[in-house]
Amino acid sequence: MSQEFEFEKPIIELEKRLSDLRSLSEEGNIDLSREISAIAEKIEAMKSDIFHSLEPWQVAQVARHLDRPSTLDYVKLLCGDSFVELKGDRLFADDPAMICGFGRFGSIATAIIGHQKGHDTEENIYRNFGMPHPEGYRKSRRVMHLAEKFRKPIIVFIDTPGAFPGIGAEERGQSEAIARSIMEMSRMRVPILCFIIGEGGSGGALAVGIGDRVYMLEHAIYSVISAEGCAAILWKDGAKARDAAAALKFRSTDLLEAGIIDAILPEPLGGAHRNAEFVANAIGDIIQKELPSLMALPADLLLKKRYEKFRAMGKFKLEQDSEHA
Amino acid sequence: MSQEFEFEKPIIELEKRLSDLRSLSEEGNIDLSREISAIAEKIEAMKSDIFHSLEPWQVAQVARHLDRPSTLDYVKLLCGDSFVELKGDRLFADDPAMICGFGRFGSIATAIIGHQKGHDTEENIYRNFGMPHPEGYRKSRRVMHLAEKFRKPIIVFIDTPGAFPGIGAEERGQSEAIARSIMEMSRMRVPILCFIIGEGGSGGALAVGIGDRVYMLEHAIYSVISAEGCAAILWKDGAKARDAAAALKFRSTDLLEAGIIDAILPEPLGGAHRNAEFVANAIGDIIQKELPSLMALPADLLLKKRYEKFRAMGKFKLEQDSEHA
Amino acid sequence: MSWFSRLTGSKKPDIPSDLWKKCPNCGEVLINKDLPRNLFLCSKCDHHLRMPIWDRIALLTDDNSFVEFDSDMESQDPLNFIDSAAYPDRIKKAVESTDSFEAVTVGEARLEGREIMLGVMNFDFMGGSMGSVVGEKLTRLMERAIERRMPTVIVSASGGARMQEGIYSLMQMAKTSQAVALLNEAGLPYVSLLTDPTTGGVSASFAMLGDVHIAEPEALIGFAGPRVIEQTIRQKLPEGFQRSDFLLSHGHIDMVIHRRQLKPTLSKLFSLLL
Amino acid sequence: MSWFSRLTGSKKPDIPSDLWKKCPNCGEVLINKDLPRNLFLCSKCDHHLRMPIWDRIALLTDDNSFVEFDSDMESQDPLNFIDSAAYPDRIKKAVESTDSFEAVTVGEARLEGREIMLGVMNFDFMGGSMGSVVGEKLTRLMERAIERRMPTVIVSASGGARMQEGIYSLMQMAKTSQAVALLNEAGLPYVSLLTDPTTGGVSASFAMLGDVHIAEPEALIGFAGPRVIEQTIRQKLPEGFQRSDFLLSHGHIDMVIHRRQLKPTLSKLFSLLL
Ligand SMILES: [Zn+2]
Ligand SMILES: [Zn+2]
Repeated sequence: MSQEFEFEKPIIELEKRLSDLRSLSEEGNIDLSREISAIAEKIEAMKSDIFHSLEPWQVAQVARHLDRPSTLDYVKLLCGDSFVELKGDRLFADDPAMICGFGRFGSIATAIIGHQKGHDTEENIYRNFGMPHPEGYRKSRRVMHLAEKFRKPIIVFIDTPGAFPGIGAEERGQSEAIARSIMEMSRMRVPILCFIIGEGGSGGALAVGIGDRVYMLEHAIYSVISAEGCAAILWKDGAKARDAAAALKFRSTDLLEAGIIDAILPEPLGGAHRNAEFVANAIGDIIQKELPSLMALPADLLLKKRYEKFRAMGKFKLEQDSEHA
Repeated sequence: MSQEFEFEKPIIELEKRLSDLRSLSEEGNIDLSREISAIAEKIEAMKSDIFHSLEPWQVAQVARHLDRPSTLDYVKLLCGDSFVELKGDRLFADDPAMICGFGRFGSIATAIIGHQKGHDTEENIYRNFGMPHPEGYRKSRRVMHLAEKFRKPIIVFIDTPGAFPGIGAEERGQSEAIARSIMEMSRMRVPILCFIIGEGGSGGALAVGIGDRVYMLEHAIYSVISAEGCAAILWKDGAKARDAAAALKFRSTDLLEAGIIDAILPEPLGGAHRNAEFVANAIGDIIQKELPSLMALPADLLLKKRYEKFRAMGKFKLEQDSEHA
Repeated sequence: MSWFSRLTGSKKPDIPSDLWKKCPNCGEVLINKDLPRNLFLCSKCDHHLRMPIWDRIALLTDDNSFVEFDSDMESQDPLNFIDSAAYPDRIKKAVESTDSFEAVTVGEARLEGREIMLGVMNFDFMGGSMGSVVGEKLTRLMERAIERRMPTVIVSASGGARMQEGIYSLMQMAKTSQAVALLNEAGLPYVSLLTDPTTGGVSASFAMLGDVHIAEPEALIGFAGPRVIEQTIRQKLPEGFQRSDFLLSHGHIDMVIHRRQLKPTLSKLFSLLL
Repeated sequence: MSWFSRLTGSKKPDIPSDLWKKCPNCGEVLINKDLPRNLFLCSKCDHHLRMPIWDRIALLTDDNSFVEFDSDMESQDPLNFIDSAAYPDRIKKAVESTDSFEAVTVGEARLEGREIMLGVMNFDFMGGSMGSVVGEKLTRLMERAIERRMPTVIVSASGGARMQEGIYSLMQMAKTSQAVALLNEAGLPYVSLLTDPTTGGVSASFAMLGDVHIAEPEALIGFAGPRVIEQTIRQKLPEGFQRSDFLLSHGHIDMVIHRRQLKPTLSKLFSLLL
């Protein structure tokens, strides 16, 4: 593992002991199977304890884990060789922080859109840590229109710290790129399934997040601002990120309760990176299960339902009645 | 006049003599009215001779005259204060070589698109000599879509040496910008009238030239390549521009005969810059006369006719029959 | 992305007394009671100071023609959010100091005789941040515009999303942007008037989706706040960065218009587009 | 804009003998008779040499599946155009040296079993310049694709417009581009395959309007020819300017694909889009 969490240290220590025992058993030809299985059990129990009681700040760490499966990892696992990547916004540049293309999930061909992070520093520099420039959102918009033209559903993988804040991004209209992506996505006449697989960072995530269904991995997060950013602003102390993380309620369970997402996809103990196939299978199952009924809907009805879904989000009250949702 | 043509010199000399005589007559309080009217008549006769027998290369000079009325000159004369300029492609930049907006021609509000040249060097540098970058064509495309949204006709003024050939223009997809402009213009569900008022330079002119009606000022030109460019390539001698000009058949009379334009708007003797109001009135009359019937057509029929108009352009033959037009 | 970063990132005028404030551009001392008459323009340098919403409404509409909608809509505290203060207390304070229930005021009005739908954001109310109420009021405004086939004008002034409402706040970007799509399909004009400052989730949703974008001079308009950008790229930002003229030359707005010309410009525009 | 400037602006290989030519990239001596078998790839550096149209058709289609349309369509000389030679004589020479009547060959074929409409431009025919015949044949091809609901592939190789046909040549940009609009409305896939060189009026019309843009490695693709740009801006052009990878990084093409991978890539694409 390339990255260790503080809260995982007890597990990792035990895993190291387990591995030592195994070597010893093999090299010395000693039967340590009892000890080995005892430790293995202990590890599983500890994992279960730890990962079933992660606090929000720890979930954010898991969501950002360098080894966490990325869009391309899932695309490879689910679409295999059928994926064809399409590049470029036809205007200014290709943005490697956003992956677009077409691929096949089982028998269903779809457009695929997703933020792309790297698994190491070099890759992350190339992918700009998954933070798109305007051209990323303009590329995905173009490919979504292709999907609409060819009446193919759209599968979106969301995994970004946010849209990139930089001089070029502002010059080329980061705001407009995000806003138009949201607006046009809300009117795409084909079904859209979104999967928040890691970090759902603010407007840069929402820009491709207008789905007929929005799913979230168990340890993914989806937030209006990063815990660090929120802490710096409201607590005036970046070190209070842990408090901010708790306050922002950005975990999958919070969002399911809030009616923002449609379902949570469970992760293997220890996080998606411990077993990417397990998660990919869950995603594939959802796609196979949900797409056919959405594809059967008349486009006008699909759009009406999509509009109503996002129309209903928000909490306010009116003097005359007590409360609205 | 800021610019004199070789072929205009005899006229200009006579005009100078006329002006001298008038001064003399006023200052000396002498009656020179007979001499004055004789010269005035001679000037008119000479203008008529010269301007009714301009050769193509000379027409190109008139079409490019620095004082020749530009898009904004006609917009001011025809729309007065009603014109509202809209800027920006919402992507990368505003392009001052392309003017866009909405204005009122008499009682009819329309979108207005036009290449914009300057009348002096400073203005020309600002306007890039009327040569748009991709952002110019993306701005006009945006404003045409606004016209479509609001069901307003589109008036286009064409006056460009061509789309700009430069590094930035290539980086940002000059080809795509022109191609998409042509394609989307061909499907705008509102009437489009194009007026070639000066230089109709190649793809950079055609990019906004897909009109239901295309009109051309008498001394305007519309060509696949500049005479200079053609001479340099085919004659391998830029000085043969005069020969190339004749060969390219880019005058209004040639294009009317070829069925490329719908009508020629006569210019005052000496060219449009001698009396911009005269030309503006002719343009205004056409707009008032042609738009109402086009606006009455169902959009599908309008598009069908527009398609057929450009579909029919070209000359080829098939073995089996003798000739196609 | 957040309203607060903008608050701290913006030029702060010297502490104003009750009677006067200094022009943030030229330092001229401006008497508070003269400001409304001067449309909150600096009498010396013409700098466009932030304009209170009722003065803004008076500027853009015919006398007494404004009828407010949803004035009683109030925020909830769906996250039970507490930082140094509890969210309900912050709202209470904002309500008291601004005399508004929320960061946007919406209604119908006449503009040189023409009926329009008008929304005006209030930067003084928690930095004009967009929570559920702002999103809901603007969405209702646009839906009413469609029902009644009227043009819409929205005056933005916002630091972005309202963090205290968490994900609900983010979703207001979706709600308002998709409402603009319906305006487009209905063929109705929507003019976005961008005032100082318009950033974050507001600029990245309805504010950048107008048929026509008009900015006041020198307004700060952008996605990320200048401070966030400086921290990210670790370099000084160029002069004029994210100000109105910068956006104009980069193609994101149609025109920069002096406050005195706003009403006639809007009127002229609607007479052409309707 | 014009096909000829490209001819003179491009890398010229040394004068080829009948038996061999030098790779324009690495200088390797390549035996002419081996080239078809090698798909006109340099055996040393894999450089993609220009490919004759019948080899190209064979590369992209199933054996003997190509049926040509409009093969008898010929140019006229509507302008009676004469420069150093008369236009009809230039055409005659081109017909003789290329064994084609014009700069594009169009027809239907199968690609891994799937029926497609295919157009292939011929740079050897007057620089692949687009006159009335090229425009008409491609337009008919797309109209047939709509009638028969089949995907379209067009392989571009052109210096641009055919000057000798004057304004008629320019109008082929309109004719072909509006035909692409009909393909879009019919929901039919159109893949533009850009080969060396594609510039001028061809790149500024149908070639840049594909649903998917595929380029061969190192192809020159642009609006203006490099020489025209250099003369206009009076500076040297950067290395790789207007070559495939430049277009890829600037967002104008979807992929740069080795010649050997073209057919499977097209097949895969159509299986996803149809
Ligand atoms: Zn001042
Ligand atoms: Zn080689």
